[in-house]
Amino acid sequence: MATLRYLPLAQVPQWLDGLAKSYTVFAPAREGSAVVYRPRAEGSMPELTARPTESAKHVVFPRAHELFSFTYKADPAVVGKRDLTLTQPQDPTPTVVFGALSCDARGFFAFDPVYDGCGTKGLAKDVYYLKRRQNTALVVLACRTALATCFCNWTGGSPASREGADVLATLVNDGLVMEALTPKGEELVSGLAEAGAEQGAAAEASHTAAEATMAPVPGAPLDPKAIADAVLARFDDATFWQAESAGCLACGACTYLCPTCYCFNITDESNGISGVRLRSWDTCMASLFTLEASGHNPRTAKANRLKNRVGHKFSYYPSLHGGRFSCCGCGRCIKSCPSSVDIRRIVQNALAAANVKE
Amino acid sequence: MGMQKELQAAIKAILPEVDCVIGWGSGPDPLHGAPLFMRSEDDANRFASGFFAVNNPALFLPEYKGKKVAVVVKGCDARSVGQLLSEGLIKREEVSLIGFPCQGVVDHDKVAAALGEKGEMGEVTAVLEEGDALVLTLRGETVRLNKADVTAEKCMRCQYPNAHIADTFVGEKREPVATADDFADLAVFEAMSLEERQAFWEKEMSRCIRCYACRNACPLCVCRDHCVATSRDPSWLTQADSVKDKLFFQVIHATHLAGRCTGCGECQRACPVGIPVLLLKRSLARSVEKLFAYRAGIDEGTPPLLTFTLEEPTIKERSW
Amino acid sequence: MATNTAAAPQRPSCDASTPNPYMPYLATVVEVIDETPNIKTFRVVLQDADAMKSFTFQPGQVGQLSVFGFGESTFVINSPPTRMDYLQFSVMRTGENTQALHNVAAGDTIGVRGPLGNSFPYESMKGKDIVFVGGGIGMAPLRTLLLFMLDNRKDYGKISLLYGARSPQDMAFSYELPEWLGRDDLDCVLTIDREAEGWQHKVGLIPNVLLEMAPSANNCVAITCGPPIMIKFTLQALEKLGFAPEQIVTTLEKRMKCGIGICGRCNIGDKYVCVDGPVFTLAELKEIPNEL
Amino acid sequence: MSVLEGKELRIVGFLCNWCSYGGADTAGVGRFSQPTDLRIVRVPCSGRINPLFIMKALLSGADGVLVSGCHPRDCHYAEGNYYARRRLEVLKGLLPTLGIDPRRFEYTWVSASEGQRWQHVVDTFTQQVHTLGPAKRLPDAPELAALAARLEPLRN
Amino acid sequence: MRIGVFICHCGSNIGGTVDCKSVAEESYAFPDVVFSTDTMYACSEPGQQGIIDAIKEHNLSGVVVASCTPRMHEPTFRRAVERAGLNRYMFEMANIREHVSWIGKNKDANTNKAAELVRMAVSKLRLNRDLHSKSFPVTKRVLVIGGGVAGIQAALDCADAGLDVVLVEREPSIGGKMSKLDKTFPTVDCSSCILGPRMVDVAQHPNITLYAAAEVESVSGYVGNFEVTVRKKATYVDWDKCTGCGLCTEKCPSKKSFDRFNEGVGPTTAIIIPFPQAIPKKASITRDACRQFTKGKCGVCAKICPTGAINYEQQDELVSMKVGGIVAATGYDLMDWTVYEEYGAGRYPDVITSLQYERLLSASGPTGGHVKRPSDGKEPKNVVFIQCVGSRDVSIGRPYCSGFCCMYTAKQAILTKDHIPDSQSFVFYMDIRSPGKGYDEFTRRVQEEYGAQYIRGRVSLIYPKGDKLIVRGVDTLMGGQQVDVEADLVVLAVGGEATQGSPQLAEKLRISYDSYGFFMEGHPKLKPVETNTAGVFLAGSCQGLKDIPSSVAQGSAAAAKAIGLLSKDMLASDPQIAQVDMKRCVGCGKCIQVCPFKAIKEVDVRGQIKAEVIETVCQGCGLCNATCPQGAVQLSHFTDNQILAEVEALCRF
Repeated sequence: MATLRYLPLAQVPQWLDGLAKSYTVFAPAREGSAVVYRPRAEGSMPELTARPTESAKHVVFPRAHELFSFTYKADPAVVGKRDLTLTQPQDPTPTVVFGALSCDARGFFAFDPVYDGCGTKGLAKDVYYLKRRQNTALVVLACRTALATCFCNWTGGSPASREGADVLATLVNDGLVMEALTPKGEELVSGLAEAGAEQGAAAEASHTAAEATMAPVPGAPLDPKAIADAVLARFDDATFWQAESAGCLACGACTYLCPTCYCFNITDESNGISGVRLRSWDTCMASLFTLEASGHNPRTAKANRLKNRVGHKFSYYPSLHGGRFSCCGCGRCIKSCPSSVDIRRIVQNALAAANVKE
Repeated sequence: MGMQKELQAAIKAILPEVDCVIGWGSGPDPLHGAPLFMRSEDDANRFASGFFAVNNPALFLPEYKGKKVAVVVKGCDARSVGQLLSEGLIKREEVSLIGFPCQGVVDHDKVAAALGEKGEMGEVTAVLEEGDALVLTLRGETVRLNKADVTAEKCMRCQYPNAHIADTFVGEKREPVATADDFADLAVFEAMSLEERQAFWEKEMSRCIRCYACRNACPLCVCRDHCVATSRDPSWLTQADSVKDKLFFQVIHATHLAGRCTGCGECQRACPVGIPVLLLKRSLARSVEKLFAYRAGIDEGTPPLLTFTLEEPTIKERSW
Repeated sequence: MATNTAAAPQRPSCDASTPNPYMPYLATVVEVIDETPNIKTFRVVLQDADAMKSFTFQPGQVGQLSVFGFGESTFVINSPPTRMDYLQFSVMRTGENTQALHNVAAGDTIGVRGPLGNSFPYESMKGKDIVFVGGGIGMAPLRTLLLFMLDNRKDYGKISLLYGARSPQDMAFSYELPEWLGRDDLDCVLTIDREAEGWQHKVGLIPNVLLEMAPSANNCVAITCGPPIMIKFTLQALEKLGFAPEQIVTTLEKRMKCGIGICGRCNIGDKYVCVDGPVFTLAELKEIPNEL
Repeated sequence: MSVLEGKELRIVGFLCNWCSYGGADTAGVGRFSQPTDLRIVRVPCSGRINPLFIMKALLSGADGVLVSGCHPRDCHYAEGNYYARRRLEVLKGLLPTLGIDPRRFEYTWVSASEGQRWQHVVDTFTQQVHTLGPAKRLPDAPELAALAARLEPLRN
Repeated sequence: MRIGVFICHCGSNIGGTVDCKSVAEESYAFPDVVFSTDTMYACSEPGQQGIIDAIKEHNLSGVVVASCTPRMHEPTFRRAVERAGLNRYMFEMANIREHVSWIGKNKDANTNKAAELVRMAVSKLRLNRDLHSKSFPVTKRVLVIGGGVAGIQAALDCADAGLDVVLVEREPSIGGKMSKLDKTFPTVDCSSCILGPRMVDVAQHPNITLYAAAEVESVSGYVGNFEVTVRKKATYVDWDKCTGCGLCTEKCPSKKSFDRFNEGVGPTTAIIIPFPQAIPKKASITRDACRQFTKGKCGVCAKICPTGAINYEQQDELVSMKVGGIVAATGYDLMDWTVYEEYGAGRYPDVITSLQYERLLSASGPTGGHVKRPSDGKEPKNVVFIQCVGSRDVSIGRPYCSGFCCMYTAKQAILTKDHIPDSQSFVFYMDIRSPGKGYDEFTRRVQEEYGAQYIRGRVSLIYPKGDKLIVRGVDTLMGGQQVDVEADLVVLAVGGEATQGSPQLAEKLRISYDSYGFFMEGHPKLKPVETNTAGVFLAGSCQGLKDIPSSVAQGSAAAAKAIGLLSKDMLASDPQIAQVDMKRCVGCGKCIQVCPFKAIKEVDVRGQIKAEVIETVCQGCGLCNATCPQGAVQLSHFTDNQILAEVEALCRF
């Protein structure tokens, strides 16, 4: 295990100000009733009590960003000739997310294979994502408790999981115990004082305590394959999906707050002479997502769309990517759903339905 | 608890006549209710009215066009139903309303704020209603909250706690807490200068994630899947992550609701990042009430912006 | 539990040499052909001569066409890889992007991304009889394979084409039809839905005419493309004629954005039409969830 | 900036074809000189004017928006201006809530014969907007803002 | 898209205050613009040819012309691009004359503004698409409103051309103001002798249906197919039975009724035939004057009528019809001169209007053509004419010249001399306006041959002195010297005004009217009888005051327009109409609710309610478009995207 370091809370702003010299630093900030990841204002103390409403994915996968820009320029020498130039945006700057949750860090694992050419399938690599991904360091703040909506343990996570983090920070009394997990993480925390053994133990104790507040996985051990099969088995069960989606508003809150939802839209925004091709978040809960030019839509009803969302996370994605769910169990989709649609319950109901049939 | 039982009885009574009864059940934690679609007695037994029955079930009615459904309505929900009816978006004969005297509902943001350092809402493991107080259990301790402190704003100015249209009314009608809407919330906002207001929206809208929960939670949004927010023909908005577009969408939503919004506040409640989007609609509602003496959902007849009169005595046009 | 607690995967990365799949080639529209009142054909040449020279694709693959400022949409490359003077795309006007394309004139610059997707399994069709059944704009993907096979005529057995449209005016590629009708190595049948003045060919719905033609299913592959309702009844007709699901090939339409399997909208279950399709045999389609 | 920097402000007009656009023409024919700030978008009827066009202009950087249609009772399409009157009045009420000075938006009625009145309207409104000065513009998305910057050298 | 931009100098009209060349240069950088140039007169033949050549040479798919108002030459240029093979809607105009060069003083600002208007037009054009008209059948019937000389002419011309004509007249007889005149200038021929036969032609023409004592109640529909409802007012006489024998008018005991036809010069009966040559020659009862109605008993006329035509129970009747075109020829009224305190405000019986004087001069008038002054029936010797009463007077809101007063005053002075050879006429005038054929000669003749004394100056006061009236004025040609004329009779040349009810009718016809109530022509020069509402034409003084020859000419002109319109069996609809995107329509019905033309209906598309536009009924106002929250209804050529593009072109740069 790497050397543990200790950062008194009072010195957090100062430390982050230091990082900001070499990195763009994002940190949770309270705004209204929400906590969101913002480029951190100098000298400010990040919000460490309430867990962020949104995930940190937009740091690596912005809500909208430029794929390239285009400019027409009329050639005064040749009547009617217009030159068109395409320009790619500049590479992203090195970035640190301070105070990501462990589920946020694990969420990127759902992106990675898809944006990296699907491994052996050798598909195209998404350079925009990959550049940001490799440029972003994650300082994960270990959760001290689980919320009623948390279910990271279903997906192999835990409140203080080290997966995907560069640094694991644990709040202990009046400071943070920092554990570098990668060379990049080590670089971030190397300047900090070493933690005492007591502080290390306290951190460990905090992890254990947090684990204890986590609701056990129902019917453990969880069988991902069985879940994938059970969800797929419901594919033609319209009644099931209608019932599950009855209260759903078909808004995009769940997908946009989700650390693993990676779907996007591409649109051109232009003033005629010049413009940008934008990639922006899109949600499979929207009808327009699959509306074909002919007017045909394979997923007109919200039931079909919710089916795809759950199906993708727990069946299709796992079948393509080594059985791993496209879900990190952060529970934000449940916590922030205006209708309290609970994805856990849908999965369990699918399992139950499968058990009844067999 | 009496009310709960009585409502359940009313629901069970109507179940055989309808495709389903829309009401409320429990949510993922003790502080959250959720819409409940009841088709059986078992379902009805899971019905839960009260302080956490926040969702507006009128939202779902247009989906059930052509089927007969019953819906349990708070006073504000009934206004939405009334407006849907007056616009012909649902048919009276297809909807049966079960009303009751609403005592107000929770505002989760207020609960979260009241808990503060004591913990997050998701840590609450039990909730007890004791008269005017809520007793919450979290992190092994109990926290008492004054219900009045965590009640939704709309309930504090509610003039119509008893569903004004109801086929069945359960319980005794209660006195409304207010006799008129003084738009005090707007007055607070309007204490700011124009510049401050613009800066306010700039800041608030900057955290909008464009999930459109506000729109989809609105019972009167008629466009549903065909909203101009993402359409390209017409193309009102860019998809860029810009405050301008986000604010413009709120303006679009509000203008589409001008003279139609009943102020149920679901847009604002649905916003996952807590943007006070109801304000714009409240401002329009005030104008409409002032200009056309029209209160959406209560007053019958064509919504004021879909009709006109030859003379408009209340419109003071600019004299050039 | 095993897969979900496996050691965390490595973080992926890329470098300056990784190609950017979202950057289109710039292409000059060299010719615009008005096919029907709502279909135009665009012949384009990549502006980078080397790129044009090295551009290779298989019949059935698609490209993304951009009118910069309006957007991108997917169309099959309907010229065959055996004729590389230009790349040809036929566009039916249905929405704002296609309207923008319809406003494109010869000499204009557009963007082309591709080739994308899979292709017709023409290798496995060698030595077999081929029946093409195309309806309306659905003729476009068939054209590329048809011309490819005609350019490699000896590799295939009897080739038949049934091409239908609503009316003579709605028939795209009308300028090529005389040649196709005149070939003795191609059995070409044209049909329209309703009687029209001066129409010398068949009148009737495609599935009915197909049953009338009654091609033998023996050692034969049927390739069909067209509007959903036509496909539905054509598939029934083919099954009636004894074609097994493995012998029937079709292409799917889906809303696409990235075209490279990432953006997430064109899936049917775990298949992504943009990378696993658009060409599927009926046998393959029967394996995936029913969400067309 | 396309408007003459420092001299003009950006004022967008939406005029119905039958009355007010004609009135503006009449003003032109009469050589009734006016400030040059206003740019007129011609629409068939004031009823065609979605109040959101005005919002779009104001949020996109217009310093003022002027709408003019046929006088009530004179609408070429009988009723369009009656609807417009209600909708525009309601919109005006919303502007302060958005932090926009309502004086940046006016609507009025000018007939095809009222060239002089049109001159007066344009004079008055332009002056009114100038008194308010340039409107504070909401920030564009970074991508689009960068784009605008790149466009700068193209203009000369 | 390949756009060509043409900046017109319009001679120096634009070129004088806009740097057209630099606008053209700047336009070249606008989106999709591949060609731009400046041109001296874009609308001229070579100008149009230049556009056509450029379209062909540069393979243009759209054209922007920056020149005058599109209300002027848009059709011209649309035809030009059409000749070059483009769809006529692939064209946009930027108005840099009326909206720029003519109103802006600063050349830099003008040039900049012109370029912006071009950019706006280009931005819109990029979203234009080909539009195609649909054709629909027309109703070959014309409604003529007003049976004065203009309306009569229009009705006869249309009827002679084979069209059905419905002529609606408010009064019980056609004839209008001309039928009240004794003689006409400058020929001094008998008014009723020339008008009378034309009125008879109307009555006898097989293609003309005449509704006298009737008014237009409502008009709906659109060019080619208007739906018109006419209110036939109750006359309490069954005109099918009335033979016009006049017995009733002789026996009517109520003889104190106001004589409208004779301008109140003497009373008349409660049941009347307005004048001997009335068409139709039918009796009608003035309800307010009739004892049967006021006292509840009388019934004399009913008793005496040989055909039993009297019907006291008669009600107004509504008649509906379809017409393809409408000619409005509603004429004028004299203004209410009693606002002039200095002329006695109506207190002096011997101060009369010119029209009353016509009736005194007329052989068929109440005095049988003997000029007798109202106060005592004496023949006047000194007659004073005062011109410009209610004309050219800003102080009472009538700054316009009525146009015909100078001439009829001269005529009346001549007639005075003819009737009363020893009389002397005095004419107070401001200017003599006589620019017609033979007109100026006429005004000279009245002075030189008939000895009328013309005094250039205004009258400041009329006051009675014994049985005379003293007319006090100034003679400006004599250095502003005060002139007092002793008059036996004063005739006021009262100016005209838009006839009562003009604005109301204009609203029904959906046409514009000016601040005086005169109807607005489509263009003051080029469309003098058209209106901005297709299918509605104007004739006579309703459009602006004019004399008989001009009214007749306009009557014929309006008829020619109507005949031209209805010469086709089918009309092409304007394709700039609303269209519903069925894929996006949610069937909420809000568009149906607001459409002023009932041009949108609900349809069932595979079980879903959708809105559908009835193409021939839609007038293209776009109200539905502005109402539809999701923009599923779009007004072709003025779509949301097009207008947004214009806004963006103005704001986003």
